[in-house]
Amino acid sequence: MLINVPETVVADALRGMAAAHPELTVDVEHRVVVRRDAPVAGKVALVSGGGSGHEPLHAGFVGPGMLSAACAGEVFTSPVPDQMVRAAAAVDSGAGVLFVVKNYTGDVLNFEMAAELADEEGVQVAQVLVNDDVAVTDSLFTAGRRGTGATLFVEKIAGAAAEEGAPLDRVAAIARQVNDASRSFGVALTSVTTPAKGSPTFDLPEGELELGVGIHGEPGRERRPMMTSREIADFAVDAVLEDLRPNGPVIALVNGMGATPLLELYGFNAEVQRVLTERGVVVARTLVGNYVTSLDMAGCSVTLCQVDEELVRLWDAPVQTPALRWGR
Amino acid sequence: MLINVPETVVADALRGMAAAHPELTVDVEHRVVVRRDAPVAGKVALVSGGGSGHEPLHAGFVGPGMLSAACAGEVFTSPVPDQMVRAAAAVDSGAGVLFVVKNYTGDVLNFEMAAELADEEGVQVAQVLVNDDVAVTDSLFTAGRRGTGATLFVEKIAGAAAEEGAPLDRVAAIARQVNDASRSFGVALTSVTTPAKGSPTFDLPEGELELGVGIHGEPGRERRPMMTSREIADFAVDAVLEDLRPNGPVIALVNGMGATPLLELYGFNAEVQRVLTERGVVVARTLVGNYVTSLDMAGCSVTLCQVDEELVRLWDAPVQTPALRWGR
Amino acid sequence: MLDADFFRRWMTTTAAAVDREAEHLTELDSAIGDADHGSNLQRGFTAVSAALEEEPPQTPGAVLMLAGRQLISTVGGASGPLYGTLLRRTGKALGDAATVTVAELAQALGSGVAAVAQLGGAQAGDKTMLDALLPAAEALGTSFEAARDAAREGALATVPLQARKGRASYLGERSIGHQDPGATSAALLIAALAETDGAAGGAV
Amino acid sequence: MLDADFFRRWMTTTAAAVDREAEHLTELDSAIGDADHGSNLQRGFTAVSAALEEEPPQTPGAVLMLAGRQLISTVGGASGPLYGTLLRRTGKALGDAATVTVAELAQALGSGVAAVAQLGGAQAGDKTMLDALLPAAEALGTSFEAARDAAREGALATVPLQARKGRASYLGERSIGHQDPGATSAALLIAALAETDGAAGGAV
Ligand SMILES: Nc1ncnc2c1ncn2[C@@H]1O[C@H](COP(=O)(O)OP(=O)(O)O)[C@@H](O)[C@H]1O
Ligand SMILES: Nc1ncnc2c1ncn2[C@@H]1O[C@H](COP(=O)(O)OP(=O)(O)O)[C@@H](O)[C@H]1O
Ligand SMILES: [Mg+2]
Ligand SMILES: [Mg+2]
Ligand SMILES: [Mg+2]
Ligand SMILES: [Mg+2]
Repeated sequence: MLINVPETVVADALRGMAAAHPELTVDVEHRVVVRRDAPVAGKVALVSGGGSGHEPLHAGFVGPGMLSAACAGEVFTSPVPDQMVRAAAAVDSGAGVLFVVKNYTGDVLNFEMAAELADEEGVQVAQVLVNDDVAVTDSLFTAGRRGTGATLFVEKIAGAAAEEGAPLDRVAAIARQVNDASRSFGVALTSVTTPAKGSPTFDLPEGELELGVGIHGEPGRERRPMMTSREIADFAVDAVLEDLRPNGPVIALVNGMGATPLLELYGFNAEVQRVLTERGVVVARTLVGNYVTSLDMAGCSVTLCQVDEELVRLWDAPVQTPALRWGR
Repeated sequence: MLINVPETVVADALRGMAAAHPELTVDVEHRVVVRRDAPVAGKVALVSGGGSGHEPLHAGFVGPGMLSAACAGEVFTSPVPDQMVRAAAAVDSGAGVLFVVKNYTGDVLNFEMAAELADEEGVQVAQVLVNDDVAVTDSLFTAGRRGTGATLFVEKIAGAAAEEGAPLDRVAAIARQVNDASRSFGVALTSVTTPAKGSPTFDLPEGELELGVGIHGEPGRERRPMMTSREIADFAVDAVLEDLRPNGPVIALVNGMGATPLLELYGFNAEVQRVLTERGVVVARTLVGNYVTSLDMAGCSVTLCQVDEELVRLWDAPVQTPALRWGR
Repeated sequence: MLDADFFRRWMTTTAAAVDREAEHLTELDSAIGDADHGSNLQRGFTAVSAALEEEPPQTPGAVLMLAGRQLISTVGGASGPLYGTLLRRTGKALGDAATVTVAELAQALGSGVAAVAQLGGAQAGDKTMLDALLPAAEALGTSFEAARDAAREGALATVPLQARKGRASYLGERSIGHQDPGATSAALLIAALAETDGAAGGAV
Repeated sequence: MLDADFFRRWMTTTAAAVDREAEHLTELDSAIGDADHGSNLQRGFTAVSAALEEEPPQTPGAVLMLAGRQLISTVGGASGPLYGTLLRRTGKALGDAATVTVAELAQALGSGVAAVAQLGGAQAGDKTMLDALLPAAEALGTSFEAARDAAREGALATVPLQARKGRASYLGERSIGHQDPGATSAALLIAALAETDGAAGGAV
């Protein structure tokens, strides 16, 4: 592992981000990354955050057109309410703050506490819960679907709406619409190793894969002998489509888990596009890359978001962040 | 590995690129990726290419402000002259073509043959050889320094000059200036596994690292027990500085080899910046990410390029490619 | 009667136990979670010890309130808010008395545990920290030792359960056969309480 | 006398040998290179066989020129241009005669090998394919078997050498103790020549 000691991994990374991105304000002590020009007068602010280890999510998505601030927790551990309150205070222009929360018990509880505290401090807060992972089936008997790839869609599209000046309730509504229209499925080819533990979280024998894996090394739904890229694409896309049943075009995120070479990921995208064509699904936009990762895990996930013209327009709107940049 | 069969890895990836990037023309059969609007009237074209497995290099750098076309070879194998000639023909507007060639015997020989053939077809060709890797020491008794991270600098900066309308000899001169002012040093924490071989190219026991490694799984200069991020930064930056001896500001590329988590890479950047500050080197710009990779190898490299105001201006100039985008 | 010092020692004893058992807790969390429970609590209770040393609160309630606030501010994850709430609400229920009886503590702990159930929405048998905390709060009406044993048994009894809350619930049936990390750390917390009492000469 | 058919069989025999030895060649290249030499030559000679079958050239020179062009167009890497040049320049030296003598081939091969040395800038002892090709071209003046043995010995003799050209040179002293993959494949090429001759009844 390319680290000093496990204890300083997050702070070290934030120092490195600060050096690489003068367009961001990085509060290393409190682990909050804020776009430099915040608060932007009259603009609704988006704040997200979560455990570290999923980079570029979330700090890599801070900037015009996307997040106003991100809070970095310890590796795979939700940040604490103090961070979120601090971030909200830093970015609120009076137009209110949307918390984008991935549906994990820790994130939900900490953001919930933060929302109460921020509210007490006079910040108007709305929340959107991202829960797109169809690998978590029986949501009545679980903590519910995890938030994974759809987080990027929510942050980008709601971020664009906020940048255009939409009010808080509208930004929150769009964020919820995007989440409701999105589903993901992930696959691991290797386990993940966290700095603190130093050895693989689950052990996955060479030549097997874990279907429906989470992004924290939570083991998946099922283990199988290695499948081809084609077979994995069939399985993952069908798992998503079965639940999403889109009746219009989609935006596709073909995401690497961190250690999957881009060469393989693009090859996987070819297979994803093939299945989608076979199933009659029209793809309006495609994004391929390592965006919602799990440290050094090899694997991939597919996220689809059903979109209308308005959502495509907001997706195409300019964005200027470390990890996602286009337009203008 | 997330693949179908080793034989189709490159073609599959190109199909996936084509689907994700409508702004590029991807010739899957001949493995040439061209910016859609090529040839651009009056503009010098930049053509590069090399073995696959280093993505986003080179195809991810095709677009306005950078490469006009890229040729993808088999994994870790230089492309063949036919591809380069085809690429040159597709992008030449009459203003000539610059071949950006990484200094490996295979790349050099194949581009040399292509240059002769293109010349016979009436295309004016210049070449720049990128050879920045200080890990290859005694260049009289070796194939000479390898081309690694500086390739990105050369392609970006010379690409910007070409976009501004500089003539071929000027673009080539700038490319050579950038290469001459750049040095790199790379470190591997794990070996790389190619699809064809299916097992690690070299074996590196857990808890050891390979200093001065290449990007094709060529073993490095020296093997050592695991070092901290801080120690690696000291070693790599000093190796570069010893050779470069800059007397002005530098642009820094802190590059991941493919499987190094961005969290760790940013942390490593913090250490790189610390050493540079300690050594009195001013950093004008920093880029952190997985740009010149070696499939699933964990590790990192540091490339420094000494710059003047003109080079910084060209670095900052707009670029619109899949992997590098800013400005405008 | 239990004074502020007793509560401070309970917290530092817990911190020591967590340090000792951190790797084991992470190991358990690695099997059915995300391999951070040990380091989470270690970070939290280190902060608790430091805060209590810096400005020692003068009442039992204040000790637990401060400890709970530290956990919320430093742990994160699921266990931060849950343990933080447990201690804060227990502390709150103790009011600002300078000393409290074991019975008062048992009652207060009961309301702390209820707050955890409310916040996390889990019930007995969901394979969470509640499976150690609920029986412990109940048994504390009898004695510290009974509470300690009840917590330990509650933790052990999570092994055959299928998780219905927290990260382990994603595993469905594959969560069966593993001991819940949060229930295990809850048993450490209660064992530290009994140990603190034992060190003080027993059943104060 | 050696006719076009002999040269076609030389090429297909080489293709079969490369198929058989591909993994071994890649293994050697993995130790001091980038683990692709086997698949590189496999891809190349498969294309050579296919091209020769599709439109069989009618003279020895044309067979080698076509084979060389195929290698250049399909292999890439260092070995593609080098082997491609070897065959093209050997073929060119044979001119458009319908049949050639062994002595003519030996002479032509000599100029092909010289072209390789010129293109790659390597010399004897640099631990490259030249270390098999140079002695083989020389020994072909004597017999096919002598050439085969000389190539094999040349390949084996690369083991103690330190590489000064190609990818293995990056390793410096660490390249010592490994057999050069290109010299090994060159020995296969020359062995295939001797085998083709043997199958045709020997010393045609
Ligand atoms: N909803 C809940 N109610 C009560 N306890 C819970 C709940 N969710 C999780 N837990 C407890 O938290 C423990 C995990 O804590 P920890 O690993 O620190 O957090 P995280 O799951 O966020 O990584 C579980 O073992 C379980 O005992
Ligand atoms: N300059 C050179 N001259 C002659 N032969 C060379 C030279 N460079 C490399 N070779 C030969 O090429 C072989 C490697 O071929 P291959 O693995 O296919 O190409 P690459 O090194 O590009 O991966 C080496 O083993 C060596 O014999
Ligand atoms: Mg966690
Ligand atoms: Mg190669
Ligand atoms: Mg956990
Ligand atoms: Mg090779």
